Amino acid sequence: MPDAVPAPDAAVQLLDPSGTRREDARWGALVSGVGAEQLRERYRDMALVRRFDAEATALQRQGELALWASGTGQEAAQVGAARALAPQDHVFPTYREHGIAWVRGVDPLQVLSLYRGASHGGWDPRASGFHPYTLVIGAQLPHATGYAMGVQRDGDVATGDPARDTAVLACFGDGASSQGEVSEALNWAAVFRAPVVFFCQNNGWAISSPTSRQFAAPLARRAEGFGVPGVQVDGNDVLAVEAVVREAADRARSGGGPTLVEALTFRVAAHTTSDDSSRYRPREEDELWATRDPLTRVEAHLRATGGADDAFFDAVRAEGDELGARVRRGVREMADPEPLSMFDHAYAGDHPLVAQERAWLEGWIATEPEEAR
Amino acid sequence: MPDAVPAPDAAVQLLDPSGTRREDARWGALVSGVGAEQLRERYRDMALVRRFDAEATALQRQGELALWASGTGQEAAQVGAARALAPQDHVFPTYREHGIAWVRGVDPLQVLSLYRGASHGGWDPRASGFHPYTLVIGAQLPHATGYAMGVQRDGDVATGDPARDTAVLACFGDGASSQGEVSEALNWAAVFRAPVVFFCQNNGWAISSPTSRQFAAPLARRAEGFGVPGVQVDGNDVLAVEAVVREAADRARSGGGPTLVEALTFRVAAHTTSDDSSRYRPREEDELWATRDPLTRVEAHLRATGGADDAFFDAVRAEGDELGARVRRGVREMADPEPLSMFDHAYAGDHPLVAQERAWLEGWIATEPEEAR
Amino acid sequence: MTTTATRPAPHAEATAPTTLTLAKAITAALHDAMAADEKVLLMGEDIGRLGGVFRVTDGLQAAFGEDRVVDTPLAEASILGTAVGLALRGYRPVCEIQFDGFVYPAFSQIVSQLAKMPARLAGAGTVPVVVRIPYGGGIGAVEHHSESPEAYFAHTAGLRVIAPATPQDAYWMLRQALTQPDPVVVMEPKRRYWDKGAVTAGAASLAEAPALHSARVARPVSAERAAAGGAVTVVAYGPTVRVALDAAQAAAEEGVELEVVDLRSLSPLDTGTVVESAQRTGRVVVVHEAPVFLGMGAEVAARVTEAAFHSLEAPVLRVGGFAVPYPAARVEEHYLPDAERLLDAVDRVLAR
Amino acid sequence: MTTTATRPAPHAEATAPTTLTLAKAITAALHDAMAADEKVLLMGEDIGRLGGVFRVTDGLQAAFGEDRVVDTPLAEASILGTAVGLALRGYRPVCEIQFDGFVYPAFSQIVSQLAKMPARLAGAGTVPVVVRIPYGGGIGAVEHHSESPEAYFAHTAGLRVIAPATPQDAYWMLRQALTQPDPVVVMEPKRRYWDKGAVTAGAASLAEAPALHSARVARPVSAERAAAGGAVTVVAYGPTVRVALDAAQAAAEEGVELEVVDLRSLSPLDTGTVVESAQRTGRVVVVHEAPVFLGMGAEVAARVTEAAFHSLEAPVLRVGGFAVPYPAARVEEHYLPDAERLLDAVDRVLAR
Ligand SMILES: Cc1ncc(C[n+]2csc(CCOP(=O)(O)OP(=O)(O)O)c2C)c(N)n1
Ligand SMILES: Cc1ncc(C[n+]2csc(CCOP(=O)(O)OP(=O)(O)O)c2C)c(N)n1
Ligand SMILES: [Mg+2]
Ligand SMILES: [Mg+2]
Repeated sequence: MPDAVPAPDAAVQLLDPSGTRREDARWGALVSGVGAEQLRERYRDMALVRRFDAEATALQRQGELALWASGTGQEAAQVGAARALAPQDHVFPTYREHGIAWVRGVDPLQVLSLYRGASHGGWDPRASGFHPYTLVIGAQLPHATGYAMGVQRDGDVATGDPARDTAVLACFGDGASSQGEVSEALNWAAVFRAPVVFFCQNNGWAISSPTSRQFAAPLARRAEGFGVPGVQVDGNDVLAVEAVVREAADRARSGGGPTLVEALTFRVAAHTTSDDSSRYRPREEDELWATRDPLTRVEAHLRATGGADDAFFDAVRAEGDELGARVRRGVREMADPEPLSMFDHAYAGDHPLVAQERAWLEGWIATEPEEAR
Repeated sequence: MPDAVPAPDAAVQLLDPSGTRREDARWGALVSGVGAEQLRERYRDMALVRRFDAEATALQRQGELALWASGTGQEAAQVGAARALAPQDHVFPTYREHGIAWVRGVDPLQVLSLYRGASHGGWDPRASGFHPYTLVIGAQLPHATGYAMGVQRDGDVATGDPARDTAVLACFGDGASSQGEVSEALNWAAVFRAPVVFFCQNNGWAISSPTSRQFAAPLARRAEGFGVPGVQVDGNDVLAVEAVVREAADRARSGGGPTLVEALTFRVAAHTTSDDSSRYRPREEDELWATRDPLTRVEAHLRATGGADDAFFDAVRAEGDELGARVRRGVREMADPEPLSMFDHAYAGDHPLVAQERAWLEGWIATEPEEAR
Repeated sequence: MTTTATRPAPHAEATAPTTLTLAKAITAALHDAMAADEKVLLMGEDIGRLGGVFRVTDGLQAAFGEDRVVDTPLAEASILGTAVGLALRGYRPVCEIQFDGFVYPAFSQIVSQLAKMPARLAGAGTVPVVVRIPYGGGIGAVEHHSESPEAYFAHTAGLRVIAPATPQDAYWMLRQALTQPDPVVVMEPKRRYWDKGAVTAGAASLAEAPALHSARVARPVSAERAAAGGAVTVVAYGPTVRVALDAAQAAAEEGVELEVVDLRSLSPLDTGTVVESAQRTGRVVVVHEAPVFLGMGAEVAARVTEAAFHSLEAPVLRVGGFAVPYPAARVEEHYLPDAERLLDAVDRVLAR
Repeated sequence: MTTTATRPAPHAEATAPTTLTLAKAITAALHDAMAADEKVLLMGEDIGRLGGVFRVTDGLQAAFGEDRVVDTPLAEASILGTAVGLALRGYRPVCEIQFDGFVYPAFSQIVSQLAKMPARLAGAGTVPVVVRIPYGGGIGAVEHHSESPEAYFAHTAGLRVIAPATPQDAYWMLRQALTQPDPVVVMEPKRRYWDKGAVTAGAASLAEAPALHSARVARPVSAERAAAGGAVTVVAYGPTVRVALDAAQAAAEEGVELEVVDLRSLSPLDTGTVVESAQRTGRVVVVHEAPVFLGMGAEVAARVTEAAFHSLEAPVLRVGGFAVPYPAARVEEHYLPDAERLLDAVDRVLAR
């Protein structure tokens, strides 16, 4: 049986865990535009996203959120992928894509409203190109492929206009790869040459199940079996991820069809705040991955190359604290939805039964004794 | 895009369309026990199955069957695969596996009762190891994998006892490969190393859709992407199919896990008697495949090598006529099921509502005016 | 998708009534909707070159090209899933499910995605996907080709579910469905595909069409006749409307008047029309092919009884399929409710 | 599967009543069934090392080994599909679906394979698969974790559907399900997982257990009290049994007696127990969390009305979820029927 979880260094890597930039003619060229300034931006994204994540975890512990699915450890994969996209590109995320949401400009409070139990999402994908979080594992992949088929029909592929040609990023996890819909979506995209980048964050675990329970061969090879190029990338290397996703997105936009990118990364926290990873995950694994942190290596690189100094890192930290405070305040002040809002968007058109039930609840709330509300 | 439908000669082939036996150290050894006598048996199987199929088609035209899904052209794939199995092995078929049913000893009339609309199958898989025809595309593949997991739990793998070690043959079509459940089943079998032979009869078409609409890379490569060995075989070469399936079944039985065998063959008739393939299939394709007939090459080989003479072929033809007559008579005499039988097996245990509805229908039938019945 | 679809000439929709089969009325509706709205596209297995196993999409790929009439891979989950994605991109996909029994692989996409996406988007988008399902029995088919899964969809919040029974309704309702902002499941009574009827087509005719979600009194009973007693309301939809009308004719010969209500829409349900009829006749029988247990009849019975309790002379009776998997075709006539069985329930509700 | 599972020592099943949560009663039932029948095995996501997200299978992998408590790949269709295959090989798989909203990928396997396989086999085999689904709302969860899909299964011929409401019933009914020759869907009221109750376990206790498909009068009203008028039958199951009992207590303080019937089994339905109660009280309210439209309440209302029409003083009323996707948790209390809403319906049925 081939090794399904190779060490990330065997995959495409441009910045090793010590922060040393590796020479790589093919992949390096794709991020030639990422100099010190751009690397600082990516560091800042990752640091803020991590700070946001820590705040969300704290808010959950304080009872302000119903649940939190931490993305800590996956910042490079998410920020790298998001930075490879063009404004007109679209993303179909799982429930853990906080870093991509951040780069696409989705209000963090909107993400938290979902985990607070105050909404099912509700941000506008038409504004951000970032679609709703999907909680049913794998279900968003056919959406991504279908969306990409729409892009093809709109003629927004292979025009050569970089502001027009459009790629779709389809996010999923290692666990999700076992769902039939994921294979189906990959296959459809191959058959129709749809402009999709299948982006798997293989973080080693699906709740308590290690990847050995999900597949017996690397996902990159699975892609090839469907006629789709597959690439394994060090998911904790923001530069490498950006390079690999950029190539894939370029291929999609220019009419070359889908690609699968498998980013090897690690879910540092438990699955969610409801989970306890000590029940199933060996400590050594946490320790090993601590040495592969996605932020540390960028910091080391920036410091070593003079790309950033204490002042920069202090500023980012301060900005993070500000973000944390804003998020904390925002969640604490977040109004509960109006009860009647549950009827608002079930149907866009008229629906007599919904109208009748809405009227009933409206009356009920109005007449209910105060304390029952 | 790789060629998804290669010519069968590029695949494993032991008997070419002209009937010439090809030297092949690896695959030939697996059918070293198939001498003239055995080849005559296989010819006879194929000829009788084809005769049966023609009779069924005629019976459908005469209104005796509701529908018929012809297997003509796929006899070598089916007989070859079935001949590679041991008595204790199990088969999970589609709705077109008449040749395998035949070799496993399922009463042909039972198969026809399904297509007559007189049953949903009803043969005993415990006797034949041949499970019910499955009409929902792909749904039988997880059954096969699950069954194989049961075989593992029974300890009937890798004991070294040829009468005990058990393989499961999971049949599907090229169209079925697009169903998520098919990928799931392949993946599960890989993860659990279950003793399954995934046997795809790629007959070029899924109703009106050519294989180019189902996949962008050969299925054998798809298998490898799941960590499963994949082999393409000339599906119209009964010897090659037997060899390839034998190797795969041996691997399964000895604990080596699953294999995918893609048999390249051709659906000579329309999809079913309800279909009209002239609406979508170029005539040239029919003509090309007529030159690759699975029976012709065995007959040519047997004649050329002195393995059989006119007397043999006449005898088989006579036997076929007899089978045809038996089948025709059997179908014409086939009693309709008792109306109340619809209640018999819905539940194995007691069910008050079913009992009540059964009693109602019993009374209704008894009191209904004669002509309404 | 480099091939440009042949765009049909600007299409003057027909308006004079023509006689069409129910299947061809759907073809016409799809054709006219595609001509009127370039965002409409069709997806399904064998719908292109073959024109679908019932030939409902016959000629449409030739007219509108392969990008708008898409022969898909054999995977229902993805037919629905990609349709959701296409809808999010601004398209109006019409998905054909080949037979009722093959919709279940797509069930998760329908129930958890299509039906819930609008609530998830909370106004920031819609998913106006239409799902066409040829359904019901009586065509002598093999397993999975004769089922009536409408209750699964009608119970699912977020979907609209309709079931036309006549060629005219098939045309109108499908065209109306294709202007809805919400997902619509169309239950097509496959054994009525070959029934013929007058169809007024074209945009102008839509102005005459009743509202999508209204029921229709397919055979009325006069107020006097109802007041005189001995009349019964029969509620049917899809394939059983014909059964109800046949029964009504037979009953009339015996002096019993049946007011036949064709529901047309299963969700939302036009309770008003049924209740109004029930209040006049005092007796109701519902008939459908799906198993009675938790079938549409349960909802009709519960809702009508709640609204018209004091007008009812007898409990609402239900006639339908049994609590067993759809049987082999050779006995399906004993499974399916026919006019005789419906009349038996009419007798019971009249206490005759 | 070369590892041999640690076989637990021959197991003397406990018989003395103990206090258990509903979740732990299920654990005990699974444990005892696995000890009693080596063909029983468990399959699901995260059920092994983790013991399931609700810890229902906690300790069972340690006790019975990885071959009998199988952490599966993340694919519900295959959990059910392989279970069908295992059942055909003579095993008794118990499939855990992690949350209600994740059962739909398996819907085709459940509806077209599990439910229909026995009819297809026509006696030549059975598929005794048990499907456990933690269901219902009220736990403050995110989307898809609070749904009530029981009507889909109850409408499906070929399945048995049960919904225990108490720890004792959870134990008994699961053990009984594990001796059934037919597939059984177990709807587990997840927000009652932590409710405690006395449980008599062990093989001997099963002799005392009521029949699997019988309803239970959870709170009776005396014949005299019922005859005096002003009593109402409340039909509940799963999570709403507690709601009904709370309402009954509140009503009693106002002089209204509620006879609470806990259905326990949704299919087949013990109509007799409900009808008998309805005949005594003349008034019935059904309460469940699923949307009212085509929910279990519709069947109960239709069936009870048919059987007890002339005993009913008022139409059967239904209290349940609305015709919208399950809302965000912060407003779920307004979606879920509570004692107040139930009492409002009680008032209406009493015309108060
Ligand atoms: C269809 C479905 N089944 C089960 C679940 C429960 N569940 C939520 S997350 C998860 C694991 C997902 O693992 P993976 O795809 O690797 O993503 P990760 O959580 O690691 O980001 C499971 C089983 C679900 N959400 N949807
Ligand atoms: C889930 C499902 N969808 C659609 C169908 C209708 N259908 C029956 S056979 C068939 C084509 C199958 O093609 P393939 O798998 O290549 O098998 P073949 O008929 O060529 O033997 C289709 C679409 C079905 N039976 N089940
Ligand atoms: Mg993961
Ligand atoms: Mg085929």
